[in-house]
Amino acid sequence: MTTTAARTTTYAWIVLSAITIVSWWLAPGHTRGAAAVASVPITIAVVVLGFIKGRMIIQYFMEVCTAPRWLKLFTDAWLAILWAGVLAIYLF
Amino acid sequence: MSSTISAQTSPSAKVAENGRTPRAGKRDVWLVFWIVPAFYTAFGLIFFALARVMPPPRPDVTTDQMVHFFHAHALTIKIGFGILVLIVGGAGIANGIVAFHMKRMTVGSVMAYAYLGAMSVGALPGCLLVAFCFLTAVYRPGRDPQLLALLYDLGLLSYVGSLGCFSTAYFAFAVAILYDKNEIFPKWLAYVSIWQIVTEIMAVPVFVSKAGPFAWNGSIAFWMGVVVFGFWLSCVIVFLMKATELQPVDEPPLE
Amino acid sequence: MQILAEAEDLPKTANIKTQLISLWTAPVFGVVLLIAFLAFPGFFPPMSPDMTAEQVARFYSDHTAMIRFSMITFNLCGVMLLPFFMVIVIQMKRMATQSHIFAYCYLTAAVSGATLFALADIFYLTAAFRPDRSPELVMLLNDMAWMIFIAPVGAFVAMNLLLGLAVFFDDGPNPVFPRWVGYYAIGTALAMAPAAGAAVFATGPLAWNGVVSFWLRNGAFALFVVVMFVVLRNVLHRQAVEEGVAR
Amino acid sequence: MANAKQTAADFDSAAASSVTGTGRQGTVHTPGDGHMWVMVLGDLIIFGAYFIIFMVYRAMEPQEFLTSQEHLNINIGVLNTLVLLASSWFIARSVQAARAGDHARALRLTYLGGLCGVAFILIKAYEWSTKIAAGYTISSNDYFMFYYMLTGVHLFHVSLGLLILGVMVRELRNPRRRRMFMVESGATYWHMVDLLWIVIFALLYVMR
Repeated sequence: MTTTAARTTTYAWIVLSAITIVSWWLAPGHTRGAAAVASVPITIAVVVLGFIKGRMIIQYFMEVCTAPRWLKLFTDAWLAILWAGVLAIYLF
Repeated sequence: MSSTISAQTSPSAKVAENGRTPRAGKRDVWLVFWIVPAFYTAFGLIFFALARVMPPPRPDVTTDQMVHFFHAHALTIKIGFGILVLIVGGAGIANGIVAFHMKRMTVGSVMAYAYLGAMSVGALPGCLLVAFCFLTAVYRPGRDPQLLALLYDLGLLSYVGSLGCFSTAYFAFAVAILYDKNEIFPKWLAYVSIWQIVTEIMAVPVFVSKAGPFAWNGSIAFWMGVVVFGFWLSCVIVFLMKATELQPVDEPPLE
Repeated sequence: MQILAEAEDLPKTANIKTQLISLWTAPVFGVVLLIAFLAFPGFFPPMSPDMTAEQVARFYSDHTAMIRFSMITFNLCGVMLLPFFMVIVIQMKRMATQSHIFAYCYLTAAVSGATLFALADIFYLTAAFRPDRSPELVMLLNDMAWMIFIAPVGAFVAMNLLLGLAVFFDDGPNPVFPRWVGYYAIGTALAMAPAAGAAVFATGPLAWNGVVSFWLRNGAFALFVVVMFVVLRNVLHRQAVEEGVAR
Repeated sequence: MANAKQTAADFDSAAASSVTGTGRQGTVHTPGDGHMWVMVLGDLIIFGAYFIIFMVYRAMEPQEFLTSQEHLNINIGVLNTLVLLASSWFIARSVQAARAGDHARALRLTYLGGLCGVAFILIKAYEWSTKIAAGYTISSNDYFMFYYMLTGVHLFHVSLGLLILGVMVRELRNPRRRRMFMVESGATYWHMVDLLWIVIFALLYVMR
């Protein structure tokens, strides 16, 4: 049963897991010894990756990519406002 | 709504068919219904404008500031909670009409009783105790500041921190709606009740935290809870109205 | 219990299902409450009424975290047992040879009992909220908490007497509960009743930390929940079979 | 009254269209029923507000939050994210299998998804117990209060999700039911649990 839909889901899962592993070395948790310092580039990367991951879950797992327009708009708006808000508060 | 399935056991339904029992009618239900929004409006006015419980005074203040709070608001506390202890029966009416419509569901009575019971439990620690504490505090303003501070803590912790009774009621409400086939309330109202449980859990730290978002006046523990409760309550009132509208006039009285 | 396929969507099936859900909240939250009980630092042994104000205040400042954990858990989950008692109400209403009067009295008594417990819980938590307040006041809150928690057993006594009476009045050919449940309920009422003595006595088995007032009272209550869970499971199964809902 | 019926019908139209079954490539289709979407979208808004409030408090004392954050074990965080992503993948595939009529496979995949959910709870419990043993409790500071409350409420959602997966299992096992909209609703909820965790993971564990 390897329909296109199934393949897309699996690719989405692989990409999501890969991003998660990438975030592993972004995190401050394993910089023992040296105190973690705030880092704007890393935070921006985290926000962008978080946005991408969230959008992939919504589009491919929740199947919003084939859903009516209002649902697409709502979920995208939620993602955009959340992550833009997070970044804005972080920067100011 | 002829599709409404009689939620009752057969004997009383048969009696009703034979016309020996007079029909319940709906005037009584409407009368009770209109008390609900009226009561909650008064409730909101009392807690926001008069008693100064909303927004709650800060937990991280000195005993002197607590004393000052009681002195500054003694008059409005007396008026507000004086009215509250008179009209608090409205809460019983609000719970009663919800339980009434829950009993019209096709799910038996157990969840209706659990809702009724849990909400009744909430009436004392979750609503009235703060009134008693504040009224007692302003009754003799010259009391030892330490005692006033105790009443302040006890009142506000009981008001913001009575979590389990309401969670139980929301749980019963949600389960009943999800199993109901009469569609007395829409299914999503059950999910909205689950948000209510979430906000109750989020209020757990009020017993630990004295400042910040999780204190008893905090943005998460208090304000998010108030907003979600306001939304839930508005939905419940609207759908109580719908349920009353859709209730067949000839529906036999409940057992 | 196996619900019959053809009965899946009937109201009488939903009636059984909602009762089953209410029934099963008892073991789920029972375990949670047991953990909360074991976690409270003042139950093993129960705090003595003899403690001085300073000792009480020190107890609250030394064990603040565990007191809060235990009492917050009781706060969130204590009333979750109420649906379980409502199943008893529903079953009492099924008794054929009597009016529903015992059932409704049982309902209101159960609500009173739960209210008192919720109230006592708030007093413990208020005492632990600022353990640094004057020791006299911490002791006042502690006394209120223990007094409200242990002494007012009237609601439970009334509930169990009502249940016992209902079982004895249910003397038709097809009683809901087996007859021994009536004796057991009365026995539970008798076991809990002496705890009212905690309102007066400060020492001995009747004080709130005494063998009778604390261990017999709470033990009888816990055992009652366990026993009634098993009884109600069987009763519900029989109801489901009789109504053609389950096999 | 007719009006009410009409909106109710609109609301369930998604449900009705999804009963018909397979092959919706390129067609517009709302997965699950509207009621579940009310839950999911509302929950997203509520959690969105929690996340924004978290950021506001983080901005007030960034250094304290950052040093507290260092005490979390990133390995466990990543592991938990992977477990939850895998469970979401199982559930997504389960929906596709159910749509294709392969209910046995859908059932197996749902069990696997649920198993991952249980694993998530166990890992989380282990993480909490190590943190508490190390002396970081809810009253340590604002960061840990957020940590315990956000992950705690998320855990509540995971347990609720396990119950909902149980409903999905019952639906798939019973040949007389197998209503697609029920399966899709359950899946939608479960993916929301995943989505919320992704945000919690980014905010509590990774960002600097």
